[in-house]
Amino acid sequence: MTTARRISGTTIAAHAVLMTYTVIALFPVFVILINSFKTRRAIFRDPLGLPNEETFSLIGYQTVFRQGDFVLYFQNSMIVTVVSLTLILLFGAMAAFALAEYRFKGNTLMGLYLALGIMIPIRIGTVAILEMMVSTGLVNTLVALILVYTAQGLPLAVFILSEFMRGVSDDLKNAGRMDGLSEYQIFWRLVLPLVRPAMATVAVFNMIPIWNDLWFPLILAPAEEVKTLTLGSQVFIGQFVTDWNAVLSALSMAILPVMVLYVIFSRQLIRGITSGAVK
Amino acid sequence: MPAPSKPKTRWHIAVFLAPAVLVYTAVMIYPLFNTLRLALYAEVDQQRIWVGLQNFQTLFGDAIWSEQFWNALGNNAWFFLIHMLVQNPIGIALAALLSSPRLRFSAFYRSAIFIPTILSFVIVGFAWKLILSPIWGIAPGMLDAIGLKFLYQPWLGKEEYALTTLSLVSVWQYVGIPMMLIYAALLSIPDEILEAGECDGITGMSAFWKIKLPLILPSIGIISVLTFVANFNAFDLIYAAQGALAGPDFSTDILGTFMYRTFFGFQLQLGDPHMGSAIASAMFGIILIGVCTYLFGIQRRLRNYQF
Amino acid sequence: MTALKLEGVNKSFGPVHVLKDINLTVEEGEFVVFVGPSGCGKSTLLRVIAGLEDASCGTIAIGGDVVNAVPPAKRGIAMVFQSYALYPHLSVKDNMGLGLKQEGQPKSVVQERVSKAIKMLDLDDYATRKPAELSGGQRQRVAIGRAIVRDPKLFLFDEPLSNLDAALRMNTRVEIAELHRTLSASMIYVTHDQIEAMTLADKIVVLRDGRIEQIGTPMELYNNPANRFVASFLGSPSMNFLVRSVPDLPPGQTMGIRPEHLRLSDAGPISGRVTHVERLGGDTNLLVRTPQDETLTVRVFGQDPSEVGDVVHLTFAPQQVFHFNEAQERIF
Amino acid sequence: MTALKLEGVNKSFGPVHVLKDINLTVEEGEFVVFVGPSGCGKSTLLRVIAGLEDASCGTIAIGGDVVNAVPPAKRGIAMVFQSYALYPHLSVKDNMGLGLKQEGQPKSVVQERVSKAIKMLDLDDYATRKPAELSGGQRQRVAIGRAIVRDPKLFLFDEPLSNLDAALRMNTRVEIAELHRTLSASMIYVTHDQIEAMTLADKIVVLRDGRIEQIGTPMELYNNPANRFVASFLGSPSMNFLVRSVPDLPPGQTMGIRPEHLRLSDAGPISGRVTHVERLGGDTNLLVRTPQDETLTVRVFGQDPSEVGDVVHLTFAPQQVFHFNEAQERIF
Amino acid sequence: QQAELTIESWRNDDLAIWQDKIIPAFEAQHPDISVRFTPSAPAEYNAVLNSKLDAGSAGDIITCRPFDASLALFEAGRLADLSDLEGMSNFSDVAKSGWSTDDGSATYCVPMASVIHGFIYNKDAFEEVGVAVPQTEEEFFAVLEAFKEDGNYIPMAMGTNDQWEAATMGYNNIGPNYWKGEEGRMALIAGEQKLTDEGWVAPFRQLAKWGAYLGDGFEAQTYPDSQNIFTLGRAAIYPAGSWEISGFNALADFEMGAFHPPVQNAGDTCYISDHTDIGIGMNAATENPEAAMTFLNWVASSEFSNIFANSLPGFFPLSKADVALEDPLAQEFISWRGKCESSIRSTYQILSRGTPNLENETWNASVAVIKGDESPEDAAQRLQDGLALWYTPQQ
Ligand SMILES: Nc1ncnc2c1ncn2[C@@H]1O[C@H](COP(=O)(O)OP(=O)(O)OP(=O)(O)O)[C@@H](O)[C@H]1O
Ligand SMILES: Nc1ncnc2c1ncn2[C@@H]1O[C@H](COP(=O)(O)OP(=O)(O)OP(=O)(O)O)[C@@H](O)[C@H]1O
Ligand SMILES: [Mg+2]
Ligand SMILES: [Mg+2]
Repeated sequence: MTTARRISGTTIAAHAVLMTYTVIALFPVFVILINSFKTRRAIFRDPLGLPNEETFSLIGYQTVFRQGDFVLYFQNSMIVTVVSLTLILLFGAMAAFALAEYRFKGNTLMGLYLALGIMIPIRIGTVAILEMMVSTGLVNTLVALILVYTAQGLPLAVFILSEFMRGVSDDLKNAGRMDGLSEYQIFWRLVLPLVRPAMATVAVFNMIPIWNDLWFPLILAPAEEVKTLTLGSQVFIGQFVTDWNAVLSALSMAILPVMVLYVIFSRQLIRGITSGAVK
Repeated sequence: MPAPSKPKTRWHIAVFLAPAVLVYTAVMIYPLFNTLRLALYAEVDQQRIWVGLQNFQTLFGDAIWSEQFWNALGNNAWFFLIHMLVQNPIGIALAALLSSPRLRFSAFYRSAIFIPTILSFVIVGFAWKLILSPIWGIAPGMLDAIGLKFLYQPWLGKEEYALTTLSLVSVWQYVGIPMMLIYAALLSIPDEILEAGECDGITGMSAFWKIKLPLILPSIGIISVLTFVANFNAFDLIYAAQGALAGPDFSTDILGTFMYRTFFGFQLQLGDPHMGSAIASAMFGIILIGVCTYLFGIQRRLRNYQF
Repeated sequence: MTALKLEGVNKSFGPVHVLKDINLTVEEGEFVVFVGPSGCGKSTLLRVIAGLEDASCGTIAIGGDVVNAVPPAKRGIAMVFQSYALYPHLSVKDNMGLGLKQEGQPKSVVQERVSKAIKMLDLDDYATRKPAELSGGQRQRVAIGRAIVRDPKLFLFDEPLSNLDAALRMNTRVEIAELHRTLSASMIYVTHDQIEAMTLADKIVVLRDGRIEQIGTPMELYNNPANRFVASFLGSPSMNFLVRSVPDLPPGQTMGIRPEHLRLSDAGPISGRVTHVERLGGDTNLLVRTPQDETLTVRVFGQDPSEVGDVVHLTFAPQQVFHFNEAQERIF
Repeated sequence: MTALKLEGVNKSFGPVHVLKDINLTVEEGEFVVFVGPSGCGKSTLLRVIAGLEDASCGTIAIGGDVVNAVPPAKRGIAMVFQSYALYPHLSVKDNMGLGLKQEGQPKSVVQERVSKAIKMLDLDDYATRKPAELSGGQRQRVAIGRAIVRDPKLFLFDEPLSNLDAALRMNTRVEIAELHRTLSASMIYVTHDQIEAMTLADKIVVLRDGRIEQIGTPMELYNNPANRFVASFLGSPSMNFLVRSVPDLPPGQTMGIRPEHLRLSDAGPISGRVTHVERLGGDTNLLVRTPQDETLTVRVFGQDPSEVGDVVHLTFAPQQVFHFNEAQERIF
Repeated sequence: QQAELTIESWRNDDLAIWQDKIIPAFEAQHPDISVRFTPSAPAEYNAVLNSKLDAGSAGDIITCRPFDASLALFEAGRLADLSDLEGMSNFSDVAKSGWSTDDGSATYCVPMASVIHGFIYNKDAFEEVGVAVPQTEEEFFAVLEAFKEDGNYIPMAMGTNDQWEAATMGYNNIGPNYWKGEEGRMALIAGEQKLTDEGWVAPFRQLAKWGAYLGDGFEAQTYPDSQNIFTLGRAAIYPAGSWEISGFNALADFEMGAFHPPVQNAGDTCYISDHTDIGIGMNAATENPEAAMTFLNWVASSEFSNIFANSLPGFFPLSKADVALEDPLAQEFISWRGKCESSIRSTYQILSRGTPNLENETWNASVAVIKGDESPEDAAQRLQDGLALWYTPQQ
């Protein structure tokens, strides 16, 4: 029957646009994936061709697993990413809570101070950081990486989380105080669960640069036992000769875990958005 | 007898702030400012000597340095402009489409469009170089298929196109972020306001222009300033695709690559932490000015609406 | 001419059948109020009329034309939302004018109609303010103004006063009544508040569970409720229903009597102990518990000296009593 | 013993002086209601009592002990918030039990007191639900339950009913009154709604601008307001104030008379034309405009046949009239 | 007691060779020393190494870039002076020049390998089109023209996207023939020649003609693209460095040959770039100086040269000891040492110490000339002006 709110035409158009963009977004990823299953010859002969009997090859994956301990690298990357994210979220949320909840002298100043970090590339502080890690004996430990990433992630985390925390009802926190919750418990048991969507946002923003970083693993933790996946994949990029099969395979495998993390966080994110918890 | 209640020391504030402030100060601020300090020194005969602002004088006064600096700054501005003009509008448009009610598969679209954002620069650089390469035929072939072969150019290799091309690749990679943020902002617009618009005859495009867009302006503002900061700190993509010399002929050189090259050295060029720090300080200044302009000039005009 | 005619309107959200066979006529210039418990479908019905939702079946005719396929803006209606739904980024003037501009009216016409509405609603001093800078009552008036300028055949109000505090609610209620008189437009008004319903309506529609229970003038419904539901829904404090405390009541029947129709006297057919006294200044509500363990509310005009614990006797006029059968239908 | 004693309490937020020299005593078991216009400092005062804000100066004694330096949870009070402030991620049971657990009560005690409160508030079926799955009224009861289980010396309510709809508000009001009787605890209750104030309070505190205007029982305030502000604030519809329409009124004076004290008669000192009639079933409000262009509300018990346009004459008993001087103080 | 040595290197490519061949051979002789080879990403090597040295976390053994990069480290006291190392006597002064102070008084890295420039070609393609290996510039362009006409092969596989190929495999590959190798290079350093002199402009003139024979869209063609094009058999000639040999051997399934840069006229002396490229030195702050010395002495030995040269054909040992090469292509390259005069890349010693950096500028200029964006004369003038800005002998 005829309807007053005719939407079918626009809906089709919307799907068409979104579909087109989705193809644009996924096409390069698709190119990488299919080529990781082909011989080098086939990659460059016909980069768009799907692997077939003739061109199918797992040589890249074989090389990756032969060359270096990829399970270990993977584990290192995972530890660094997850622990850094946890610390960023925890420390960031704590600081954001202090800034959002309490009025104290220097509140604004502290907020600005914590924001400075997003404006300077941390790379230039490399030597000082490395010196510090050397003197504390943290070089070639995952702790060094975790500390750097945590520091690097904090400014944005504090910025985003404090915005959200201002939105948590004062009454709720006061109800907690009446119930005898300490300020720490209010933070931990009331506020944190309520800003989960914001935490997910922060996690998504920080996860990617950490997972993909090459620089700090190279400088702070190049040893075999603490190599990250990205650094491990560098083995295949030589000065003159690059093993494209292996690079593509390693990188394809490196996409998976971030995808999984993203899916986990984005569910929180979207749930938060759609339940109206986000303003 | 009015008893003034004694002010309590609120230790918990310190406890809440301490971990973040300590880690951040020790691992970020201290090294950064320790390094920026180098901008005021120079190395002469293996000796570090205080030269005041002389490095800056060199950077802005010496033709060789200043030419590179302004070139990088100009490229950076263009890089930023493309993001503002392409990435953010596309992000907004996609978010607007995604937020239309009762749209099916929206979760799929959302995730798919976000995927490039989680890829590493190595992948992005490789994939796009492969696609755009004149040799392997993906882009020329596809243009050929729709009869537009004559439009094909070796984009990454031509001075006039390379920067724009890389900016667009970066847009492709990051469009998910404005999309997500705008999507959240759009969802928080109450249905009733849109329905009021519907009763007023404001539907479809005009609903977007007249109601939704003004209401998400604050979010757009935040995204713009985040884009600004990210763009003026950008480095990796250009470096991954064009190397530290940001070719062809420095046409893709931005402040990040210029700073990197100067600070850490490149090929036969030795690293000069002092000049490098001077460039980094200049970048810091530019970003600070941009952010302050936003905070004090623009943001106060963007009203945050309570629904 | 009828302003609105609904015939056999049904609405389902997926499996949930929300509106069930709604038939309703609103005459030109009539003020119709929808009341009913929360979730009974009042808002949904209003939105179907406005065109914000499509009816699953049935016809909707506004001013004689079937409008099922007409978009909201073209139906000649205007709607005032519970949350006001003002455009937060536009000034009062622009909030009111946006719909007209969208229609393509010339600037002068927009200007003129908006100023007229602003004057009518006494908003002159606020014309250039944004909604955030207005008080609740003023926002309310802007929302009404936005409806007025469109000069609709039919106004739709969805609980427009529920966000206002008591004092403001009273004032605005009177203003809306006056507006109705001035504009002599047809209005449909949804409310929870039965005082609003009683004071504003030419005709009240009582809904329950997506179905129309009764339609009539306020006094008809008050004095002649068709069933126990309607009887209990209108009147505050609400009607007393007695089963055990009344002698000679046939089994299965319930007797209903309004609190203000019970009178304290030295002796009477019903007696009980006062368990609670509400002194409102202008009148007094006594809660009385009968020996049969039923609670009655008695409303006394003025200030009554009764105290908790007093034993009281109650009389009533037989013609003020309602009787309901087991199916809760009114018998007499 | 006094439940609460405030002496010389002041509160400033930076330069804003919000509470000004508040002195107040609440007796054991008393139900005290704070009323006053929005922004007058009611919530702030409540929060100072609860310990959520520190008083700038003055002493607060609860149950005889000065508690200025005691944290909220140790003051022996419980607070119910306007927004209920339930913990969204905890079930009803856990919402109620959290405070007790926090105190370190053994599990069995927590269990027992929570079940008792759940039974008392009729929440048995919802004990394991989360707040989001409850209706407004149910949430309200959970919030009260959370207060009850702590067995406080003093309950604080900050507009606990303002988020409920009219019908629910009425029911819950009665429930709170009953609760007060059952628990015989002291309660302080903030409201905008003067019906709530009148029906619940043993003692009403009228605040204006951070200052106490008058303290007294509802009927004291209703019958003996200290000034025009208090007089107009209590009573619904509110008191009529006349200057020009009353013959022989000395200049500068205002006469106040409550709507229910005006009677329609064939002749009377005041006459006017009916401009609006509100028929509420149980009673009828007439708005009457005098030739001197003042509007009066007349409240008639029962259903009155007057129509808009009728000319009516009004009489009143002289002892029911209030007089106010230019400073708005009551003269007699 | 066991000493452990860590080697810093940019040679990711060699990881397997070090792990499987070189290190076991060393450890067999020195069971008390264990060695780890830890290469980092080539492009980041200088930055990473400098940071690590500054902070004190670098390995014991450091692979040395030639000339200024290592000289700076030595002057800053990061690299130990190895002048007195026994094994140093195995190297000629020319070989040591890459890692000695300007006055030659101190040497701080053991020369490890040099690379030779030239052209690798597809023998099958040459047969198919029926052309012979060019000896002179004229023949060289005739061959290119023949391939262009034939159309089945891209005449020459090179791109300008990564910039360095244009300078390294272009300018510095063909240049020595024009500036007469060491003679011209030393004259330039001494300030007796200028970059605008004919010998230095002529290579640009030749490069300017290359553009026409590179593949479509060579502007966006990367170095790996060029490698792939050639090894997939789509191109005929590849301007090369000898380091390509082992990679190409693995990838190409056609026969390859090599020729040195063609001379201007038949019979002219040929000059080749035989560039000292890899050295190896000792971190001055190492905790195991003895073990490190032991290792470096071994690197200076002929045993190492043999293993290294045969595992990595194309990286030619610099020691005086004779090394037998098995790879035919590598043999071809190294045979030029006998026929032609060797030289090193012109920009590497001394001339790239200031700003603007002559090496970087040469990359840029070579690309511009190949693309036709700049005339050879203008490019040369630009380089000369830049050099004169800071290099006193040229002022
Ligand atoms: N979009 C929808 N999808 C599914 N069910 C809906 C939708 N909108 C409303 N409903 C359901 O329809 C019923 C009627 O809702 P409606 O909003 O019309 O009630 P109402 O009478 O306006 O209630 P209230 O007085 O609380 O505003 C409710 O049970 C509600 O859950
Ligand atoms: N944290 C604060 N900082 C500054 N001013 C405040 C703060 N809290 C309240 N005020 C001010 O104190 C005054 C009293 O506020 P309060 O909330 O006590 O009013 P209220 O009587 O509860 O009003 P309402 O009836 O609207 O709830 C207001 O003018 C308010 O603006
Ligand atoms: Mg509704
Ligand atoms: Mg309040």
